[in-house]
Amino acid sequence: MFEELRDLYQEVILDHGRRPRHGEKLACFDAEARGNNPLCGDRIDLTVKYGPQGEIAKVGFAARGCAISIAAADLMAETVAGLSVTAAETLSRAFQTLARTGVPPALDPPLAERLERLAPLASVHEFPSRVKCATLPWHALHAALAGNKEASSE
Amino acid sequence: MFEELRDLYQEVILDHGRRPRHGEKLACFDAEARGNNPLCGDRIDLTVKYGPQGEIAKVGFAARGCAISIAAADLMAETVAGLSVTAAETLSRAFQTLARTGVPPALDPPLAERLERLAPLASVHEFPSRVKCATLPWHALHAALAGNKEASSE
Amino acid sequence: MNAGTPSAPLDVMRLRADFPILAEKVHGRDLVFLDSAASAQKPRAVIAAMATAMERQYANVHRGLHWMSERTTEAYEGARDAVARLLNAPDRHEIIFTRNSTEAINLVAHSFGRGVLRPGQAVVISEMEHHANIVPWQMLRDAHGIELRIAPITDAGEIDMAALEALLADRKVGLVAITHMSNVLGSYTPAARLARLAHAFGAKILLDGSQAIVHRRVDVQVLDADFYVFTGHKLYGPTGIGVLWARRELLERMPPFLGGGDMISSVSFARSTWAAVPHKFEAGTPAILEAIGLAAAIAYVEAIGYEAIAAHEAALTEHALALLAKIPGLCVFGAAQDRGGVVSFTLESAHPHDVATLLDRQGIAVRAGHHCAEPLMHRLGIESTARASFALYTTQGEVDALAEGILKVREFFT
Amino acid sequence: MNAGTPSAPLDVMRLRADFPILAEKVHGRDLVFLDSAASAQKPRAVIAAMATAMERQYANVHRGLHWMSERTTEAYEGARDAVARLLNAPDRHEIIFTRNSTEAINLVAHSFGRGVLRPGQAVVISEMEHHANIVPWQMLRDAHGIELRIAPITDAGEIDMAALEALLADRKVGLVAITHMSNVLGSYTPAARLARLAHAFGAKILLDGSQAIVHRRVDVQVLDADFYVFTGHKLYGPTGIGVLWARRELLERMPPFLGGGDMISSVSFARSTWAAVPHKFEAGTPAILEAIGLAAAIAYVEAIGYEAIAAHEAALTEHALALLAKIPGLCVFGAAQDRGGVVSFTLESAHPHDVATLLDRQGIAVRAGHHCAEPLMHRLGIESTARASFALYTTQGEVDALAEGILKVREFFT
Ligand SMILES: Cc1ncc(COP(=O)(O)O)c(C=O)c1O
Ligand SMILES: Cc1ncc(COP(=O)(O)O)c(C=O)c1O
Repeated sequence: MFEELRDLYQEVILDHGRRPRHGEKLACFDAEARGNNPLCGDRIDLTVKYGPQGEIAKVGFAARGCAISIAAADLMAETVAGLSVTAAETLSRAFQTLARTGVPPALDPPLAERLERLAPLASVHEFPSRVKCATLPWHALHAALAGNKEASSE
Repeated sequence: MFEELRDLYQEVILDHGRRPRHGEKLACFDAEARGNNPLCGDRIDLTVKYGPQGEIAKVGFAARGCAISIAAADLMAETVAGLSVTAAETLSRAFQTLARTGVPPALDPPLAERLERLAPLASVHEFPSRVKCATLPWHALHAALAGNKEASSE
Repeated sequence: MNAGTPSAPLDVMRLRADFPILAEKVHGRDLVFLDSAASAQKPRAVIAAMATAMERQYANVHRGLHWMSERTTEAYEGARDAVARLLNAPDRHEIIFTRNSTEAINLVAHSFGRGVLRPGQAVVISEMEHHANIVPWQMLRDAHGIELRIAPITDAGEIDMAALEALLADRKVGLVAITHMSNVLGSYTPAARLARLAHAFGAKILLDGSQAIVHRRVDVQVLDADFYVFTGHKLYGPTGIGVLWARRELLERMPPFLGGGDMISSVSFARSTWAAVPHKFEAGTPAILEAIGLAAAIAYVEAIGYEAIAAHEAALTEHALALLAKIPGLCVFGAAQDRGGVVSFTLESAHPHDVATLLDRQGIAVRAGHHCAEPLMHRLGIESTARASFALYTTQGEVDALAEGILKVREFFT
Repeated sequence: MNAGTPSAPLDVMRLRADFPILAEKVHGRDLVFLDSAASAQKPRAVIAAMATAMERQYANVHRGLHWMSERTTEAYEGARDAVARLLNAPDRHEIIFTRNSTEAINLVAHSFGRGVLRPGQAVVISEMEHHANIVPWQMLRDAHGIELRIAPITDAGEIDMAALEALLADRKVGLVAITHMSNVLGSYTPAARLARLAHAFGAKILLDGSQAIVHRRVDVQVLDADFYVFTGHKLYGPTGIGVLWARRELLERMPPFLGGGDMISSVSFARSTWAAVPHKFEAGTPAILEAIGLAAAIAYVEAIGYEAIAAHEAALTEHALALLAKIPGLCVFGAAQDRGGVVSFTLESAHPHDVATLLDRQGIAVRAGHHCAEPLMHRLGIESTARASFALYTTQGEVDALAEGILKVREFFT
């Protein structure tokens, strides 16, 4: 029945969706932003703690939303930890392309490897109305890194 | 070519349309009203002088509009002179039915005779967008008799 | 077009043949369209009415002295007559065509709200309104100093009448604006009682009939309403057309909303004067083709008969509630005494969006989200639901498919 | 759909076959439809696009997680892309769908006029505006203390540029709102020059393109406009849909116009926040089917090519002006250097309404009246005109029929 859906809901996604590892706001953080998908009501409150070099040390979030959006947020938190802000923004753009087209854009090895970890989300591109579920956390991250408080996935 | 149109534009209408007999505002009057057809811009300024018994002694108008509306105003001025206000209102309702349906409603002899003089306008009913041209003067008369200043043929 | 006698049960299979889209496949499966409360599918009669107008008889209305314009004006104004009859409006001039319910409510919020209500007065809405019946009043509040009061609902999803009465007690309320049927809970509100209550405290009443009129006959005189709004696309008609009905005396007191052609009596740069109702509120070229389509939709529904439609949908709803009650972890929202064919639910193991995506893969279209009713979601303590909604073309078999589909979703996520 | 290469002359007879209504008879005669400036007829491609959507692929947009809704959202948003390309808008989010030009201008008068302009500032319109571009500004003037200034036209029917400049001199003008083509005189206004002038004095410019975009390619970046509006039904599309284009930075500064679903980011009773543009300005269920129809109309026009259409219509207009000039007692209004296919005239011996009725009996549809431009009538010292207007499907033979028809009318009345 749901054979094709195994693409969208791969085990890793179901798992991160059910039990996110970073699904709590950081008690101590340097930047935060709220992401909002007005059309479906998804929301994410994201906190970022920078490390000594200004790199992203840690990301934590409180979110309401579907399995895809929770998993996407959790996988994002996992993959951006340790990246410089610039590298995180590059990864973010690459991921958005991946989510919209299903094709990973070319990246330098260390980032390419991180993008690989996000590959389980590639098949959202076949579900146009779900793309935003996967990209909302990244919009929120962008807002937090830029010092804004609000992001919207429209 | 215009055989059917001879119904609408009978000689008497073309004639009254070209040379209205009552096509001037009265210098001395008791009631007045303006009639307005906002959709096409026709306008009539109507003045009424009452006689000693309160009957309509005289009607005069200044109008801009098509042959039908000028002729209708002129024929109206002609036929209501001498009528009581009540009789004029009865005639007005009868004429409006005539204009909309082409059929003269039954009236008592003296009024029926006056309605007959308006018969050349009966065929406007075949031209839905022109019915208002013929009824606008009557709306203005009604407004003037009721002491209002404005009438609209919508 | 098919038609049953009003009291005979619907021959749903024959009616379905009137809706070409219902024969479509989705993801290789038969389409099971349970999202009619968002927008209904269109019968052939509506499609044909619009196409025929464009193919054979079309021109701009009202200002034309030629045959095509006269005929099109008749068709457009004939649609106004059809709506007046549908609502049993006492006067056809009380029917105003808008784009949708949303614009109709905004028109009232603007023209009645700013033109008739005075700062210091209040408007009451309920906790279960669609955003279309919330946001315009908030904007009025913020721009014009009108207080906004919220009538609570009970846990069953009904208007709390005692609480509403308390909100009216100081007689500051100028308007009660309440849905006639909730698009989330399916609850019908007691419209006639609401009107009596509002009137007893000197307030006018607006009923948002966007959902209600799809399923039941509405008589604005029996309800004793002051304003009634609905939207064409939910009533099997085209998009781009909605209706505001209001008592003529109110329309006459209200200043115009949009300015432009057709709504004026005369224009000079110094001053313009307004046309008589309804034209005063219909600026510019109206949705001519859409009015023609709406008239065809109304004729279609009337030929089938509201009684038969209501009976059919009541049976479907009962069946659906019974089936869903058996699914572990499934929670249905709303338990109003008087409810229509809209069923909102959540599933313990899966977010509503995931439910919707998995049902979609089975060909089953349901809606998921806050349904433009965020404050109601808040009241219910949730963020979103999945919602199945029924129409005159919905079958018992489709309801069965929904229940089976949900069971599969549950399995997938556990 | 037929298509010519952009530079080839139109094969009008083949194009006419795309418009089923042109084969109709009126009063037993071939329809000669010369009222396209009021509303154009629709090609099969538009009719089919709307019917096919209803028959095969339809649901409400934006909020659906199911196939039908996703596909319909793509089609609706695809129409936005088509409009953005048509206007060469730098950003698709700058395209807002409205009901018609009238609503688009009202939206600007409301959101820009009340939300951005400040009391004491002024708006300039011209003497030859349609009521749609007069009344909203009068309402703004009366409600919000914005001064309304009127730019005169010359006797030829062109904007008096020196006089306009004088009106701008005190730099109080926040917006110049002027037609891009007069619906009465056919004059094109020098849009790019107008924009430069407005900008030089710190004002924004709105162009009413209701007529202009039907006949010529419009590039908002080349014109350097700030707002551009048009209406679907004149561009061979359906009724019920219009377009506002505006620079994104302006849209972002403007408060919303109508409140409701789809235009919000979040709603609570205390406070709501708005969605990003364009959604902020599109409250409620949009005119989905009409957007789809408009996209088909745009594709149709683009396939033919504006260059070919403009050349064809220029030839028709020249021919018409030459023929009408020979009719004794006939007076044509407007003599702009740059004019399009709209010809207004009066006849000494007959009122325009009578002219229209008598032409109608010959199957010839023209409009008669003030054409929603009363102040212009006043400027011309008349009450009304008869107006013939040309479209891509108009033939030289139809123009000949018009001239002959007028001669017969003349005869009848003398
Ligand atoms: C120049 C001009 N502006 C505005 C309009 C109004 O268009 P609509 O009635 O579609 O809003 C028209 C057409 O009637 C027009 O010709
Ligand atoms: C109860 C209710 N009110 C208002 C609306 C708004 O209708 P529309 O979007 O057609 O304006 C809807 C539907 O979305 C509704 O269900």
